[in-house]
Amino acid sequence: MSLVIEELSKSFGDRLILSNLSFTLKRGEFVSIIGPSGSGKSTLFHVIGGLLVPEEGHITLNGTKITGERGHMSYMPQQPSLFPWRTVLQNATLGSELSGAPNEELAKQLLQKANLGDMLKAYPHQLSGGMKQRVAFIRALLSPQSIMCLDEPFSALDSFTKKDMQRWLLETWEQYDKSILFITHDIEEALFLSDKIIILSTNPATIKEIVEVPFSRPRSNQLYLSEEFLQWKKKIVENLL
Amino acid sequence: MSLVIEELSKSFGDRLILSNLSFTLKRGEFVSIIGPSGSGKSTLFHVIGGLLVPEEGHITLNGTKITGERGHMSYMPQQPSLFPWRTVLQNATLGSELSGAPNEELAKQLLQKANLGDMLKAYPHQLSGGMKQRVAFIRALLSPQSIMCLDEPFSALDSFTKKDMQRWLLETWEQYDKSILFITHDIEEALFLSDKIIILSTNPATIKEIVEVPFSRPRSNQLYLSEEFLQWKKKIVENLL
Amino acid sequence: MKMKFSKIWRPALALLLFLFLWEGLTRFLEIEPWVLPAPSLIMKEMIEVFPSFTPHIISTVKLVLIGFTFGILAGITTATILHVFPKVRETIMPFLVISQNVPIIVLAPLFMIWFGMGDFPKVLIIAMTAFFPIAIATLDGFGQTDRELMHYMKMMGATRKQIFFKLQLPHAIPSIFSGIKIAATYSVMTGVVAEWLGAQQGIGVFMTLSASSYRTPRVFVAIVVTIILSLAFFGLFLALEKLFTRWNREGVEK
Amino acid sequence: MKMKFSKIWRPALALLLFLFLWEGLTRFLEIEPWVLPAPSLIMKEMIEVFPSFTPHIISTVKLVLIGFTFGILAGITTATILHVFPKVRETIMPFLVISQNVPIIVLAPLFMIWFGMGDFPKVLIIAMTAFFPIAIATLDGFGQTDRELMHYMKMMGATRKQIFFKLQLPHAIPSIFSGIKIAATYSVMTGVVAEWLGAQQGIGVFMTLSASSYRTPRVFVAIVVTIILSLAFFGLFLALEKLFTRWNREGVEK
Amino acid sequence: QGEEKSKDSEGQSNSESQEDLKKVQLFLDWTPNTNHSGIYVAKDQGYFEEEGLDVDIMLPGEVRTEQIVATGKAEFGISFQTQVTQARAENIPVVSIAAIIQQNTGGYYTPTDKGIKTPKDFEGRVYGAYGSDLEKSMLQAVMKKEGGDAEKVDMVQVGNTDYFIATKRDVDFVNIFYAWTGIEGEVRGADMHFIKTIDYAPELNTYSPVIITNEEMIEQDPETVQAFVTAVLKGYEYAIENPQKTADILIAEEPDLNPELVKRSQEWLSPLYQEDAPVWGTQEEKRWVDYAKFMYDENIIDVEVDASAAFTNQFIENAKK
Ligand SMILES: Nc1ncnc2c1ncn2[C@@H]1O[C@H](COP(=O)(O)OP(=O)(O)OP(=O)(O)O)[C@@H](O)[C@H]1O
Ligand SMILES: Nc1ncnc2c1ncn2[C@@H]1O[C@H](COP(=O)(O)OP(=O)(O)OP(=O)(O)O)[C@@H](O)[C@H]1O
Ligand SMILES: [Mg+2]
Ligand SMILES: [Mg+2]
Repeated sequence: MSLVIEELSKSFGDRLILSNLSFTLKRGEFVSIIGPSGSGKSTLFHVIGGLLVPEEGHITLNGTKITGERGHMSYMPQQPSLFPWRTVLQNATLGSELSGAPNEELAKQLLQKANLGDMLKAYPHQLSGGMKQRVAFIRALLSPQSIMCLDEPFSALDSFTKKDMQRWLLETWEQYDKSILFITHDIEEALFLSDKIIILSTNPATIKEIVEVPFSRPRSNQLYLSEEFLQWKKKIVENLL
Repeated sequence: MSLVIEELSKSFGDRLILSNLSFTLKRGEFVSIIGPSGSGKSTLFHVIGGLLVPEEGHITLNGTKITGERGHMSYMPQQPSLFPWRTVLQNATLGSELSGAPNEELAKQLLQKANLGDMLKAYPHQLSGGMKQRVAFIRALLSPQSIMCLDEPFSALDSFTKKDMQRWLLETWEQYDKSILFITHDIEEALFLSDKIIILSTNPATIKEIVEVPFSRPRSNQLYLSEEFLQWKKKIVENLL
Repeated sequence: MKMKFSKIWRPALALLLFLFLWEGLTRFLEIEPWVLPAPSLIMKEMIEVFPSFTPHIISTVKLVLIGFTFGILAGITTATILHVFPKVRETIMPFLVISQNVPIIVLAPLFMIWFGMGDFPKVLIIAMTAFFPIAIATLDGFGQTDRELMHYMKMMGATRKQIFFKLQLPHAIPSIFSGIKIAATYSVMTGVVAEWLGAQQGIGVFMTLSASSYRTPRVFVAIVVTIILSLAFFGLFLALEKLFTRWNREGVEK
Repeated sequence: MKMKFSKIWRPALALLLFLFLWEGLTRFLEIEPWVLPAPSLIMKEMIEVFPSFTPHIISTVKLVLIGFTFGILAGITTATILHVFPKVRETIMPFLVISQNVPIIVLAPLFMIWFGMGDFPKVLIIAMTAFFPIAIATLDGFGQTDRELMHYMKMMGATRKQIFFKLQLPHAIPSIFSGIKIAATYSVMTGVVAEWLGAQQGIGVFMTLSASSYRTPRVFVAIVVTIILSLAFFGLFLALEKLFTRWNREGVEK
Repeated sequence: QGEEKSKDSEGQSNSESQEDLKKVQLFLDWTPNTNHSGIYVAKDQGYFEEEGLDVDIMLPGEVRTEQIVATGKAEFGISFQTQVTQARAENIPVVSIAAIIQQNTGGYYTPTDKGIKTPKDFEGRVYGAYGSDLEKSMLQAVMKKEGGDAEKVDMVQVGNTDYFIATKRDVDFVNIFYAWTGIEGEVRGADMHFIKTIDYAPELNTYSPVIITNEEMIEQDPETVQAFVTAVLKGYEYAIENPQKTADILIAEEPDLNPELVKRSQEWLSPLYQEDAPVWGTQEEKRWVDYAKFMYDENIIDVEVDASAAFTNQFIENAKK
């Protein structure tokens, strides 16, 4: 189960957005992607997911080329993209429905855990911004694919809810042996969660650096306060500049 | 120029969302609101902005009751809510257009500053998430009202872009003598920017505490590293729990 | 119930006023009944002919129901096919427009020559006129699917069928109903007109018979019944639309 | 230009095939020209009558253009008024449906009494038939405005006028065009039919005259011209729609 | 072919249908009126049944009866000499097998207060046409006698509208059949003036209406045609004898017609069915020839029609044997 990205390039019209990106997501790995706003992170996801076809380069999953193929990953888009005519519960099960195996019970449990137990029958327009994001997150969690692409999944959440969700994501990741690609703007979040951080430049996006995160798992909240953590954070901030 | 909120309550159906909220936004003040996801922050904005009518309580602007009246504040919604058939530039000037005085030159300048100079003629669907947010932010900045309500304006931005925008918001705020209500999930951001932080509880939202931020202005980036800052941050985190 | 009443009284009042004015005008200007009969006269005539008129009504209603059902099915199906196969759309679209532009009156003899004298050609005509607005509106509805939702579906590897049934179809529902409402308005009248092309029973037959023996009040009875049926039809689909787009109104409106 | 061609060749080919089949069938089955004339015969007839037919065409086109313009204006205006004043909507809606259900053939004599024999009653009929699909589709378009955008406008204190012109109207444009396309399809035919109710010139007049002297090929010439005009009309509004919703296609499609 | 037909018309057959009866369809020219009385009588009195026929009477709507009959979709139809001539000129193989009325009762109808007394007064007026190439020539023929010029008449198509309403405003005069519309005017007490066509243009004295069938029927199935004509002939003879009862039959068969109109129209029309003809339905070749010539001369038809093929008296003659 490994995803190999090789020398990927993608333009919109004349504008080159992604330039010659290569990296690997190994089985069970948790890789974060950070980079300036507008650099091309979401576009990278769209290429990996097969929504866009790259001008150059390949994507290989377990040795098979899947460039331009869809459906190999579970996906959480940057905008929640909930279906307005579906209830919260129906939205949460949509991803698994597409693969033919919706599990309503599990969905209810997860929604309960995400403090959305009262809202199972509510429609998206009755939710707060953070609530929508949580539903979209659960929808991605429930999708059966073993690779997950999460595009800023927690940007609309307060720090406590975010912590909950992070913990929970890690649990799911370990329990179901998933591999995760994770876009975030929050460097601490990236450091806390991932095995590897890919730092993108902008205009066009190239890989500036791939940082291997050395912290052992499981990671506790104490990590945030450790000197090493701050050191790494500084390093990444410098790298981003 | 002072906005007084008195004993505001608002329910959706049977669910009480806002319960008995009272606070004041003085002229030239910068007040942040933090609280759990789904607590009712955006709803509070909707009530203040007149979109929703509270079951109880009043909103007073400079001594005049404006409960349920619209148009007294400039507003940046939590979702960018750009108009898909308008270009970036046309979207940016929309707020000022509604008040009859669009200033295209100024809009162009601000967009340039926000790294959107190339995208003036692009349509929203060609923008990245963070770019959309910046356009919505500029739209709010350009609206002439002297009170600004910003609902998580920087949640989709990377730390550098965010810093830029914050600096810039402060400049505008000082220069044009605006008063700002600012929803955020980022405690550091709230501390760094505001004069006062209102901490909301949830289910229903009541005011847990109003924290007066003691830091003098102008504030430099060094502040983040100061012991005092960390102390205050801790205090707020505890308060939120 | 109370809400229902509050919705009804306004048009009811307007209708009453309208009838009142009409009655007054015909009396005041002493308009001959064979030019424009007064509502009271139409009413009287209606009560009188009702027993013998009923079978005509039933016959037309049956025709319209069958034809319209086929029209809806054909409209949505065609739109679906044209949507799913853009090349077919390009190829067929002009023919669709053409099909709507051969005047019924001209088609009628050909239809009768091809399909004989039974209900079939009439049902076909009703279905054909209903089908087009539904197809166009549905097609436009399919074309306006939310971009972000579409991206999600594609990224998740949804099949075309899934994209269609889970996204495009529900998203197009308001448009579909828009088309159906337009078509429903015409369908009863089309039925009546279709009966002119050779029928033994129906509102259209009743109307021609009355017209050619210069019984204007009876012609108006037929018109009134046509209108009532059309309103009922329109109302039916309005109610169905409300039912199908309930999610849009749930919760507190802002 | 190349793209244009790639869009055209498919229906053109289909049309050719269709004509070919038709020609073949009429020859093979030896169908009499008065039952179904062969395309070649229609073509021949067309060339022959063209000089004398042209004034009829011009007359109809003029009628349709005027009537349709009024229809669009009336449709959008009505939808706007009904949208802005929900109470008026409740009151008027049944009357709109009614107005679409009085068969033209029945209205005709009344129209003639009220408005005389000039162009006015014909223009009115074209406008009336065009107006309804446009009004319904537009109204539905207004009703589907994006909730978030609406909230923004309201929060910013936008006036009803601003909300209408800056949000609801542009948002309804695809729906408006949906209605216009439906109406455009019928408008030429309606014009032709309207001419039956009192005209000295026009495709409708030409058609009845030809039909009554059993010159089926000429009737088909009239039909073909009606169809070509309708297609041109439909195409015109399709192009306008593309123009008005250009933003939707800018940039790279996913 | 007749077998196929009977299948087509299944489901709309009358209740009295019996297995051994041959089903045929008759297409009317217009809505049922007193022109059709003999047919309704034949149906009501069982004359058709006696001849082994089960006749479905169909309303034509906007369909051209001649084409329907010519294609064999219906065996019989009601038409007019003018139409039959024109149809045959276009190679539509219909044949007139009986004349319903010997005379053309048509003419021009105008409100008295319009001041139109004779065809000459048509000049400068507006004529409400029903939509046929013929109308101008007919006008010319009628006006010619007094030296009028049809070019000076404004023609406006009014189609199938209510003529009384049409003449209320812009239209000054229209063309009608007196037996129905004229009588309606009498019933209403409308103040109208009628100018009978054949008073001014005897060459326009066509058989209107006539009963038609197609050439193939006559060739392949003359028995059915004969049976039909025989029954219809009995029907019209009854109608000539019993105007009152005939009116009652028609009213009973088509209850949506205005009874008073039917009664008075029947009264007026009954004597005209046969007039001086030896047998009801007989047609003279000379009138067919003359009229075909008139149409050809007026450029209404492009070919000379063989008038003798357009009608036949053979079935009427056989019926009387
Ligand atoms: N239109 C509505 N109908 C019913 N309930 C609503 C509606 N809008 C919001 N709510 C409810 O009100 C509560 C507060 O929502 P609100 O959007 O104000 O939260 P918030 O504090 O802004 O959260 P977040 O930080 O996630 O944006 C939520 O529980 C939400 O479900
Ligand atoms: N459909 C499109 N057409 C043209 N340009 C596009 C399109 N989609 C994205 N872009 C451009 O591609 C660039 C990268 O966009 P992308 O959404 O990948 O950024 P991102 O890294 O996800 O940013 P953010 O953090 O703000 O979400 C942007 O400059 C954007 O304007
Ligand atoms: Mg992005
Ligand atoms: Mg919110």
